Amino acid sequence: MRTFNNNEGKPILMAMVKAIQENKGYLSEVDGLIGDGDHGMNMNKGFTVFETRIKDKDISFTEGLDELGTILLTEIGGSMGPIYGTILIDMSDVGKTFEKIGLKEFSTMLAAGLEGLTGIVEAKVGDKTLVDTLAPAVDSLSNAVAEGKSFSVALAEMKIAAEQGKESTKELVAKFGRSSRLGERSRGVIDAGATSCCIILTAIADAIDILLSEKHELA
Amino acid sequence: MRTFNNNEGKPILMAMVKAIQENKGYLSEVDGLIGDGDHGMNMNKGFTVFETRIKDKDISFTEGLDELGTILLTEIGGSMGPIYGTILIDMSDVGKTFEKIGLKEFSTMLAAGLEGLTGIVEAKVGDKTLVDTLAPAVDSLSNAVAEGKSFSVALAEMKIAAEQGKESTKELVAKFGRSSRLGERSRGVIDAGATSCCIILTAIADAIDILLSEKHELA
Amino acid sequence: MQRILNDPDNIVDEMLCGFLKTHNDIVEKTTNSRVVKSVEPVKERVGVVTGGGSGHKPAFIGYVGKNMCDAVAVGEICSSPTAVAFLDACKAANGGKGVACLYGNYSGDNMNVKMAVKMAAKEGLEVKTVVANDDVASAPKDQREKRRGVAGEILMWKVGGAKANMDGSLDEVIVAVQKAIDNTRSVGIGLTPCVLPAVGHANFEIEPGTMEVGIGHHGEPGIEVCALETANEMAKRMVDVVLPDYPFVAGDEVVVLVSGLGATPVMELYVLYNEIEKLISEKGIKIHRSYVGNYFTSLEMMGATLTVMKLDDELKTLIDMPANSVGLKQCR
Amino acid sequence: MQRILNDPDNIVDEMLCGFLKTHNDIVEKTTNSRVVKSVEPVKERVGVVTGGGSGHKPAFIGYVGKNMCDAVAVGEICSSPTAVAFLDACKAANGGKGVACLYGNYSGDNMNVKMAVKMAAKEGLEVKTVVANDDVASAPKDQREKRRGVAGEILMWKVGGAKANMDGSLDEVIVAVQKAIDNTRSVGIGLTPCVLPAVGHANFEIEPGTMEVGIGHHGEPGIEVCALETANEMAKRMVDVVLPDYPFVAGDEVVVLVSGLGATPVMELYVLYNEIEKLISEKGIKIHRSYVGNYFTSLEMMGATLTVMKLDDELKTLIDMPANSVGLKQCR
Ligand SMILES: Nc1ncnc2c1ncn2[C@@H]1O[C@H](COP(=O)(O)OP(=O)(O)O)[C@@H](O)[C@H]1O
Ligand SMILES: Nc1ncnc2c1ncn2[C@@H]1O[C@H](COP(=O)(O)OP(=O)(O)O)[C@@H](O)[C@H]1O
Ligand SMILES: [Mg+2]
Ligand SMILES: [Mg+2]
Ligand SMILES: [Mg+2]
Ligand SMILES: [Mg+2]
Repeated sequence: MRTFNNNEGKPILMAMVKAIQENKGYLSEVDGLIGDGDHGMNMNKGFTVFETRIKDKDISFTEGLDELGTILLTEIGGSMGPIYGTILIDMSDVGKTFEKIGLKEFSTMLAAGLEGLTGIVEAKVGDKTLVDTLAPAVDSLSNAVAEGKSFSVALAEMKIAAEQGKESTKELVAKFGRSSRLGERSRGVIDAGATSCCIILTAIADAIDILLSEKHELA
Repeated sequence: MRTFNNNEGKPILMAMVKAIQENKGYLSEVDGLIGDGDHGMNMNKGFTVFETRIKDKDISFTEGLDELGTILLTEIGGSMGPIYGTILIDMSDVGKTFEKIGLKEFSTMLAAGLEGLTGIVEAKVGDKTLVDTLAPAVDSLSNAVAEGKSFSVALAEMKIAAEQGKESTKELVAKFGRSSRLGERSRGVIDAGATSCCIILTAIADAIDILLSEKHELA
Repeated sequence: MQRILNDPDNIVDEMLCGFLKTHNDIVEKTTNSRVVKSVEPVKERVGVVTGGGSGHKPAFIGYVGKNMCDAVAVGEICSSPTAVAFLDACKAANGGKGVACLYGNYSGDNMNVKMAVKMAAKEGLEVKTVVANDDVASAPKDQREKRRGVAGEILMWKVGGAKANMDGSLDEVIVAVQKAIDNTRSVGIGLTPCVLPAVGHANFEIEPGTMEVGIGHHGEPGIEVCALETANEMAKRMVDVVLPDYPFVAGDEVVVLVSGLGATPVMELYVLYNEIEKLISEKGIKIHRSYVGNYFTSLEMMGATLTVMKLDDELKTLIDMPANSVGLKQCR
Repeated sequence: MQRILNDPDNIVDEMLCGFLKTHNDIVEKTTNSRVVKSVEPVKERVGVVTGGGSGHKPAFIGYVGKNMCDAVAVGEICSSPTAVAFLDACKAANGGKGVACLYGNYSGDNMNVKMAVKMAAKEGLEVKTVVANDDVASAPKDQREKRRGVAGEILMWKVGGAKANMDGSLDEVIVAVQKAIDNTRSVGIGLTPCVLPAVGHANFEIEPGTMEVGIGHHGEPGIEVCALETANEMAKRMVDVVLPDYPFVAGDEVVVLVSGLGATPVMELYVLYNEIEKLISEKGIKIHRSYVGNYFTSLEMMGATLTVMKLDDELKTLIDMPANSVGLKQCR
């Protein structure tokens, strides 16, 4: 199939939660090198609250994105609250009218998330933040749309773009956030936010892929 | 000779200072095991102030004892101020009329020091304090007087008595001072005050002995 | 980790409960569990608000009280409060004349405050902000807008609280506070790192025998790592960073604040201040008032910060006004 | 040693200089460089004096001020002040109605105070003493006269200063203070040792993962060494030591003081107090007032002490009276 039903998208949300929970320690470790070492903790806290809230609920993909974003924004705070809160809520805002989500819809949603983010942070590609992961992922999706690729292929390419974007932060000097105070000392390690963003996008892509192939089998 | 001239006794004072300075670290170490680790420091501070004050001064043995005692009492404080201050000042009070100091005079002086001390502390022999060094030293001297021993022999015996007294504190449980809070945990190490007292008495004995033999050679 | 903790995830909530129980003569809770307000009745005047991550006791919550801040938003350890907490703090402090939100320059706080200001505007509440950037070490002078806020924030709150209590308008409060922070410079020296309870190990190192000059309140490094110095040498180094940056010059009257980072014995802060006072006075600068103590800490870090603020007549009046918060009490 | 020091032998003098410069609105020097007095003019009333070793900031010097102690004798680190210093402090506080010297039960202090009292008597100055022995862990109840004085001393000074300022006679001050300390019990838990600057290394160990229950303010060990507990377990342990000893029972009104030992983040003290408050309240004991903070420290030790004092009407009035010292400020 080339789409999945928005109201059957809960597995994607659960996969996002699981990915963050599994990488809690790793993300804090990465943040510890040039930040304050709490990124995994901050993310895990928000995602776990979300898990508890939706566990026994019937919830669509976009409803879930809104709920998760709102939890991050209103209950977690820090830098991640506004950043991921804005991305997720804006993805949901654009996507909530979609009954079925295909490549084009998903591409629009993620682009809206990135656009929302640029409304609250000044970071651009190359500033060693999660923008370095998110922006190439968005580009990769819209290219795929333009080139008429399948949703599955587009997701696979998006994962590669996100991964490359994340890896690119290693050689960069941080321009925003705590690690920006380190100047040259921030070079040589990947950025924590870029890493969590890559983990989340990968989890989303893999979970969508499963939904698409399940539909396919049934079809 | 069987006596030395009180007003030629400055070398004894200098020997006391040197002994404390050389054992500063050791005394703090001993105090560190069951006290607060500052005994060598406290003693060294007072004795070094004394050294500076008398360095270029013509001073008798008993004047020096009074000066040192007064410095400890009025400038150092702690436990050592009143304890050694009282011992030294009371030794001086009894001794300051003596022109020549022989065994009998010295014995009287040290006994006065011990008596003064018992006026301000309740500790008895066996309570793991410097009384365990001082009391046997005083006894040894008065026995020597009774038995008509020479000053030199008496001093040698006093050193042994002081040393044994100090060593006896090892098996005791502290009854006064900081280490008394440890109860049974204070057993197995020697007492800091008993150690400094032994060091001081030994230095005094050795220095007197030199004075006596110098006199002898000259005589 | 030799620490007094239950579940590290609940530490902020438990701390808040304990704080509210102890200081119920000064602060009280609000409907938002991460917002605390002064027990002083809200008057028809400008409200003064701050907020920030936890772990800096007595900051931030300890600077709520009479003639200081009216309400505070409380974040996780080393993490900005939420936008909603900032918003609710503004509402709690609202006496109908607008609210001044005075906070430190960190990206989380910047984003959350910005959102809170927008949300407040939607609800018809005018919130204006001043962001503290007193930490000289964190960026060159020509990029002062990038500098962190550190212990200078305390003087900023003191000025803001006093000005609001003299019935300054929102603009007057903002202008006075902006002047206060523009007149303020700080620098920190870190001697040991700190451990976030939920992390369990230090995530940066300060080699024994070295010190980190220009350290931030979360352990962010600064100008340089150098060999551990004597108190007098540290004093000179700090004074030499702070004075020329403003610059403070002969004839100036200043407030000096020396804060410990948490675990340095307070005795040593006085030793440090003793030399700082000498060096500043020697320059012909008059110290009008000084504060020495643990005013802005980073959990159990060792080290200290120096903050100097230049006074004019207005700031002097505001700084000298009595205040009664947990962290800063000026009686009578 | 990651500390802020010059010559460790001068640390007390330098600290005193810095302290006097900072707090010249509260304290001033005297002719004895180891005696500091309140700037409040000496009135025709009972003088209140204390003294002790340094390294316990804000104790002892931080408790001199309005309605607190009138003068203080300052010792070396962990070492009693001299008899002469105690004497001079008594003289500085003398307003012609006698002096109350309120100190802690340590052998050095006992000897020096005893001598000072005699010297004062010779000069025609009547000095009476109360010695604090609130530390439950330091001796069994039937040997209460052997117990150390710890953070309970702060409440004793508060009561003494207030009573003297209500024009109590020397005997009335002594009776009120003795009642205060008789009504007070404390216990401490140590989590890390401290290093005397002149010694340069810790002279006792607390194994990580263990804690020392009943620790003294110089690291003197106490009841037992046990495995590190959660904050709630520590609270229970402390309450279970302190409450039965007096005993404090349902219906009692008390003051509770939780003090850090120096390096424990203050946040954690509130977490601890949060549970202590719960346990005490559950027993039907009413907490009239509480203090949480670094009130009586041991250099950079980690850990905390709990102090509980039973109130009657007189003590309540005295404890509630405003005070203005560096370590304890009760405004208005
Ligand atoms: N101003 C900013 N713009 C863009 N990204 C930012 C900014 N500030 C922080 N980040 C991102 O946030 C990440 C750190 O997140 P986290 O550790 O949770 O927050 P904090 O820095 O408050 O401890 C950084 O790795 C970076 O990707
Ligand atoms: N009450 C006392 N009676 C007799 N001796 C005492 C008493 N208190 C302390 N001492 C002696 O003092 C010694 C410790 O001295 P020192 O370390 O200088 O003082 P402090 O205990 O104040 O640190 C002990 O080893 C003991 O011999
Ligand atoms: Mg972080
Ligand atoms: Mg000692
Ligand atoms: Mg953080
Ligand atoms: Mg000592």
